[in-house]
Amino acid sequence: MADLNIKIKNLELKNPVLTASGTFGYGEEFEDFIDINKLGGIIVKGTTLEPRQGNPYPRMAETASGMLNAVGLQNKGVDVFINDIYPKIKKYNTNVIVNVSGSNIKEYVKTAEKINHLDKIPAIELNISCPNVKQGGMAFGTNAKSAAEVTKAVREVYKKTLIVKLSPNVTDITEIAKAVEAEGADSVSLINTLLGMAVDVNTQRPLLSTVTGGLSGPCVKPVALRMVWQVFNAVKIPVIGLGGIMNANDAIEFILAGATAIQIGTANFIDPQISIKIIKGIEKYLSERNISSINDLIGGLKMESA
Amino acid sequence: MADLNIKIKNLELKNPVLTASGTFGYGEEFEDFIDINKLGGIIVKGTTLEPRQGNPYPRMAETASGMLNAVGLQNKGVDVFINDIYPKIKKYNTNVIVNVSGSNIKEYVKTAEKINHLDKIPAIELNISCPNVKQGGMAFGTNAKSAAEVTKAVREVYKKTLIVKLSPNVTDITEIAKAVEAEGADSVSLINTLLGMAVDVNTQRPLLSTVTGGLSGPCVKPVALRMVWQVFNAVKIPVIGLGGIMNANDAIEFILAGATAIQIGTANFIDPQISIKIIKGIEKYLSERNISSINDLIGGLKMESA
Amino acid sequence: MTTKKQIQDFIVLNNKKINSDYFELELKAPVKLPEIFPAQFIEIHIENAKDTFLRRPISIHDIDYDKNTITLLIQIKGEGTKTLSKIEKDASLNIIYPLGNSFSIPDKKEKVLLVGGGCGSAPLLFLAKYLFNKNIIPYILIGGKSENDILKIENFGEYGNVFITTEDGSLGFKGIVTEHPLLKKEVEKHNISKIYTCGPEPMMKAIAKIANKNNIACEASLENMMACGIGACLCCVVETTSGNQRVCCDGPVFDVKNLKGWE
Amino acid sequence: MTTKKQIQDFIVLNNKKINSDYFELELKAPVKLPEIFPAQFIEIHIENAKDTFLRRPISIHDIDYDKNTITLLIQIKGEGTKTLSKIEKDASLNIIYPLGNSFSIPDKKEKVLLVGGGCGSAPLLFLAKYLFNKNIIPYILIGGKSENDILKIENFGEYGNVFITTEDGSLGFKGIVTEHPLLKKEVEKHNISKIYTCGPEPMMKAIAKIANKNNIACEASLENMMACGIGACLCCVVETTSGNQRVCCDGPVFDVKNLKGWE
Ligand SMILES: Cc1cc2nc3c(=O)[nH]c(=O)nc-3n(C[C@H](O)[C@H](O)[C@H](O)COP(=O)(O)OP(=O)(O)OC[C@H]3O[C@@H](n4cnc5c(N)ncnc54)[C@H](O)[C@@H]3O)c2cc1C
Ligand SMILES: Cc1cc2nc3c(=O)[nH]c(=O)nc-3n(C[C@H](O)[C@H](O)[C@H](O)COP(=O)(O)OP(=O)(O)OC[C@H]3O[C@@H](n4cnc5c(N)ncnc54)[C@H](O)[C@@H]3O)c2cc1C
Ligand SMILES: Cc1cc2nc3c(=O)[nH]c(=O)nc-3n(C[C@H](O)[C@H](O)[C@H](O)COP(=O)(O)O)c2cc1C
Ligand SMILES: Cc1cc2nc3c(=O)[nH]c(=O)nc-3n(C[C@H](O)[C@H](O)[C@H](O)COP(=O)(O)O)c2cc1C
Ligand code: FES
Ligand code: FES
Repeated sequence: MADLNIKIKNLELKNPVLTASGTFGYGEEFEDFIDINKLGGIIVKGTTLEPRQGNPYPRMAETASGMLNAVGLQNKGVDVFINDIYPKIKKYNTNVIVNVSGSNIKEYVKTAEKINHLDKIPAIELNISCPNVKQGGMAFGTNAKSAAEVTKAVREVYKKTLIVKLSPNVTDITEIAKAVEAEGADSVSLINTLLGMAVDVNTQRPLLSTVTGGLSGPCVKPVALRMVWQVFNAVKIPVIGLGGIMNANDAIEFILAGATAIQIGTANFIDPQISIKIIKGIEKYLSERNISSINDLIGGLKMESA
Repeated sequence: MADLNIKIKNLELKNPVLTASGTFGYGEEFEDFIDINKLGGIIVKGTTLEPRQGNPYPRMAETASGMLNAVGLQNKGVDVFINDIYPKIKKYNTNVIVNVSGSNIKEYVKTAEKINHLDKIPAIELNISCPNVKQGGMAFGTNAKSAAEVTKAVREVYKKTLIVKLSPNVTDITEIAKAVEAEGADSVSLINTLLGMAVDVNTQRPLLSTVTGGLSGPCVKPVALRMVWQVFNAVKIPVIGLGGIMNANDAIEFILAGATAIQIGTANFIDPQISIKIIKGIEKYLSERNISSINDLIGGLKMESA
Repeated sequence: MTTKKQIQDFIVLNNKKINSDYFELELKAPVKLPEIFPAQFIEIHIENAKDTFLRRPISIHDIDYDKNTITLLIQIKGEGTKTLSKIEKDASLNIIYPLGNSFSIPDKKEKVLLVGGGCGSAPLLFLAKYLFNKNIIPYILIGGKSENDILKIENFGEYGNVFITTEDGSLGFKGIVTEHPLLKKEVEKHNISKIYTCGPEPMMKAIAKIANKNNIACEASLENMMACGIGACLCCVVETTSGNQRVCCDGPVFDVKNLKGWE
Repeated sequence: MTTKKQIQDFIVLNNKKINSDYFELELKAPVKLPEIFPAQFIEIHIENAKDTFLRRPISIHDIDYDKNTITLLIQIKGEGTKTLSKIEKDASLNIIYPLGNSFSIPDKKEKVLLVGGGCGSAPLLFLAKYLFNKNIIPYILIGGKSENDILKIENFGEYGNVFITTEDGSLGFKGIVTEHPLLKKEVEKHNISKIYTCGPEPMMKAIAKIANKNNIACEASLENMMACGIGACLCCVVETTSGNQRVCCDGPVFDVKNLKGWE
């Protein structure tokens, strides 16, 4: 059987399949459907220093092969996470990674610092790309300088594996990737959602309370894949790819384009068992081609003409 | 019956429905299916100073609710356009608009200058957003300074209505829109295609000869709509909206978000009669709501909460 | 409810057209059904329906433990429900179930009123039957725009005392539910100790207002745009006195006293 | 061909499974069919097929002017063709037709050879019939991986002299078409003045090589990724001696001498 183990700095994954922040709750919501321990890891909902109520309803609209969300980082804050949620989920025999967000650098740093003390959290994913909050979030991720600043500040306090999650809403994503790499990010994950909008022609109102929201699902896959390939060719740290992955073939496209690991987001809503199916599908793909390790596939896109 | 007439600077359209460059040939290809004269206008394929062969095959890949293309501005050059094509299409009793592209400012200017002399071409659309050419194209459209420069240079020689077509592959599209407005653009059209990519997992090769290509179709609509709304709120000149419009409701979403006119692109491939159907659909929408003129709908998105 | 959630392919046993807008699907479960409670719902995956990317939430309208089937009562709204309305016998449908909490069941001596409209009848008929089986005979007030929206009246009739309103007067009392004399007579006389409601939000809010004014307990089963249906995405929230709560798993049933803007 | 292109809903008269990979659709036109020529194709809109956004180009395999029907021979490749394979009688299919140029028709005294593989048989059977009706009896060489890919041999037999190759030897000569003795015997002896080919590109290229070497005219019907099918998008180009040309309207048939990389 093919070897699916990969490593991202000190983070060891039994397979390259993670679940994306905001789409998998705290894992518990999926316990009825799959064995969480079989995943490479789970990335829990965006966590901030203080509790947040998120945006008003309506927060979701369906689009062609995708959806818009305007959840806006609703979460109970890092302290509740540490005291109430962490004790319940630290039992998982897989990597539990916390997605960290903030309105300013101080908030990012304080939150990361608190999580740094949690034994069973081997990594954080710095969310500098949330399009659904007024302050911070995407503002950090669409500017190389501020992306570098927040990464640098968090790097000083956070000692374990630091993943920075990039926004696709930029002219040149390689510039941002290189900036956070230079400040000590161990890995970059991409993409977060594309900023989009939808209108109800009957009411003549926006379908989201916030007018614009984050677009995800298969509709964004071509853009995500392109960015993963660009970033893979621009940085030395491992790239984690996501955006519209619905099946094993999609995952393999990302791995061929340069992703060391991949995340499953919106697909979890369509099929709560999809993450496990994708692990099996990747295994099958490798076996059928006698590829002994997933590592041999990463960035393996053949570029010479046929 | 509702009044569908709109005006963009000196350009008068009998209705707000145009066909998008590169998706409607020179109109002739659709003559078997519709009466071209019923359209608000047609925008012909990207035209350059010299003839271009475009990119190698394969140039197209299907994606979820969309497609990638890597045509790369294949065209016979502006002189052949003027001598061979223009005489055939100037008969149309509608606005024939030429989409102009170039590798450098000089080429844009020379091409625009030549087209300025054509009586029956009331406007050009400056394509500073083609993702499928190595030089020029999108490079101009992803930077406010160069977008301004090329607009300024063309404005000096081009006396009729000047539309500038913007690229969505940018951090802040309002910045580019404002820059070209400041240099005398009479209108902006958006969006051109999003840069995307697709991989064949069987051959492990990119599906396009150029690796990356332009994404279009309903998958991009949420992004396009958001950008139209942002630009509408940022500039005073009329905005022309496009990106994934497949039916009249989609068109109305763009108009509500601020588009004075809209363009039909990829939808022409699915249904060569769609442009006419959309005109009828808009008419019906207005009639049913007793809206006497399309102008009353432009930017009419209701923002107060219900 | 702490019933384990399942994902399974159900088989279509019957697809019955009620009228041009509504139809009923009877689906056979592949395994023994767990106990299901009124207001719980399922998430259906509708394959090959245009523009239908996400699953669709539909209430459980009836359940037959002997036949091992559930029945759904569905209104055709868009592409998803239109495609479902054409599904043929023996086709299979992928379903996640059972989801959500349920109406609370009163004790025997209480007099309760069910108020519904349109496809709000779906969970209410299940509730009426459930109450009836517990020897509680509810008042049932069903409203709609016209006759077409008044569904399964005979069935409701088996389980309680039915009152009907239509806006166009084509059936029953002419007007909207809140204008029906029953509300005046029974509610305001405090004969009713609890109201259950499901239907369009403005209707439910109006009912809640009457209940609050008369100090009657009131539970509403809400709808919302749902992406996951299992509590993971936080898309489907409603504002409550204890913050934003998820309609899909903290609801769909809420005590209206806890809903902000429902005072 | 300057036949006016049309867009219409055709009705499925018959959907016949040939084997696990191939099926045949007979479609009735809503208006009198115009004259259609071998190698012309249609663009089908496949509704409600997963991941099938664009139309699908399919060659016209047969035409019956009396019944006013066209027949398609289709190989199941992905979601689009899979969905088509399940389409039921009386369903309607939206179709743009007729598209593309056609094979050139030789004069009576010529001896011609048709070489096809897999669904390349689709336009070739139409061509064979067309030639037969003009009193030209072609040689026909059909190749495939195995028996399963050798389609409609009896029909081909009605119109010409049929030779078969399969890579696994399950039917006819064991090997690939270019190894078949017929090519040596007839082609290299210059008994054949023209070859028509349709099938996988490597096969067609190999045939073109043999034709070029022996100075025999050769026409190939190409495939390409198509978005519009009507010459508007420039997606489907092939490199020719006179620049990039569109397979959908300058082709699908090209003289192989004009194709770059086919020397
Ligand atoms: C808990 C719950 C129980 C429901 N029970 C029933 C029922 O028993 N019978 C019934 O007919 N309907 C029920 N609905 C409503 C039903 O889910 C929608 O009518 C259906 O999703 C519409 O899908 P569509 O593709 O036909 O229409 P679309 O074109 O997608 O939408 C039409 C309208 O339906 C609403 N809608 C669409 N998707 C959703 C969604 N995911 N969640 C909520 N609303 C949506 C929107 O307001 C939209 O404007 C229920 C909804 C919820 C949340
Ligand atoms: C002029 C022409 C005539 C054709 N005639 C026939 C015929 O008579 N019978 C037949 O079985 N097939 C024919 N084909 C091929 C047929 O179009 C494809 O097999 C079909 O589009 C696959 O669609 P799908 O959704 O099943 O598979 P997909 O999953 O979309 O694709 C499977 C493979 O088919 C090819 N393909 C997909 N879409 C297109 C497209 N738009 N154009 C060209 N290739 C594509 C790709 O290489 C892809 O890898 C013809 C193609 C062309 C261009
Ligand atoms: C409902 C929803 C909530 C999300 N919340 C977060 C979040 O809290 N933090 C974050 O970094 N990304 C969040 N995302 C983005 C996803 O993690 C992912 O980057 C994006 O959805 C693209 O992947 P997909 O197409 O596979 O869903 C959210 C996405 C969705 C759909
Ligand atoms: C095949 C193809 C060719 C195109 N060629 C051009 C072009 O020459 N010039 C241009 O400005 N845009 C070109 N475009 C972009 C379209 O005009 C349009 O901006 C884009 O497709 C988004 O709209 P849509 O989603 O409605 O197709 C092309 C698009 C396609 C699909
Ligand atoms: S729909 Fe996802 S939390 Fe309710
Ligand atoms: S498919 Fe569009 S030009 Fe051929």
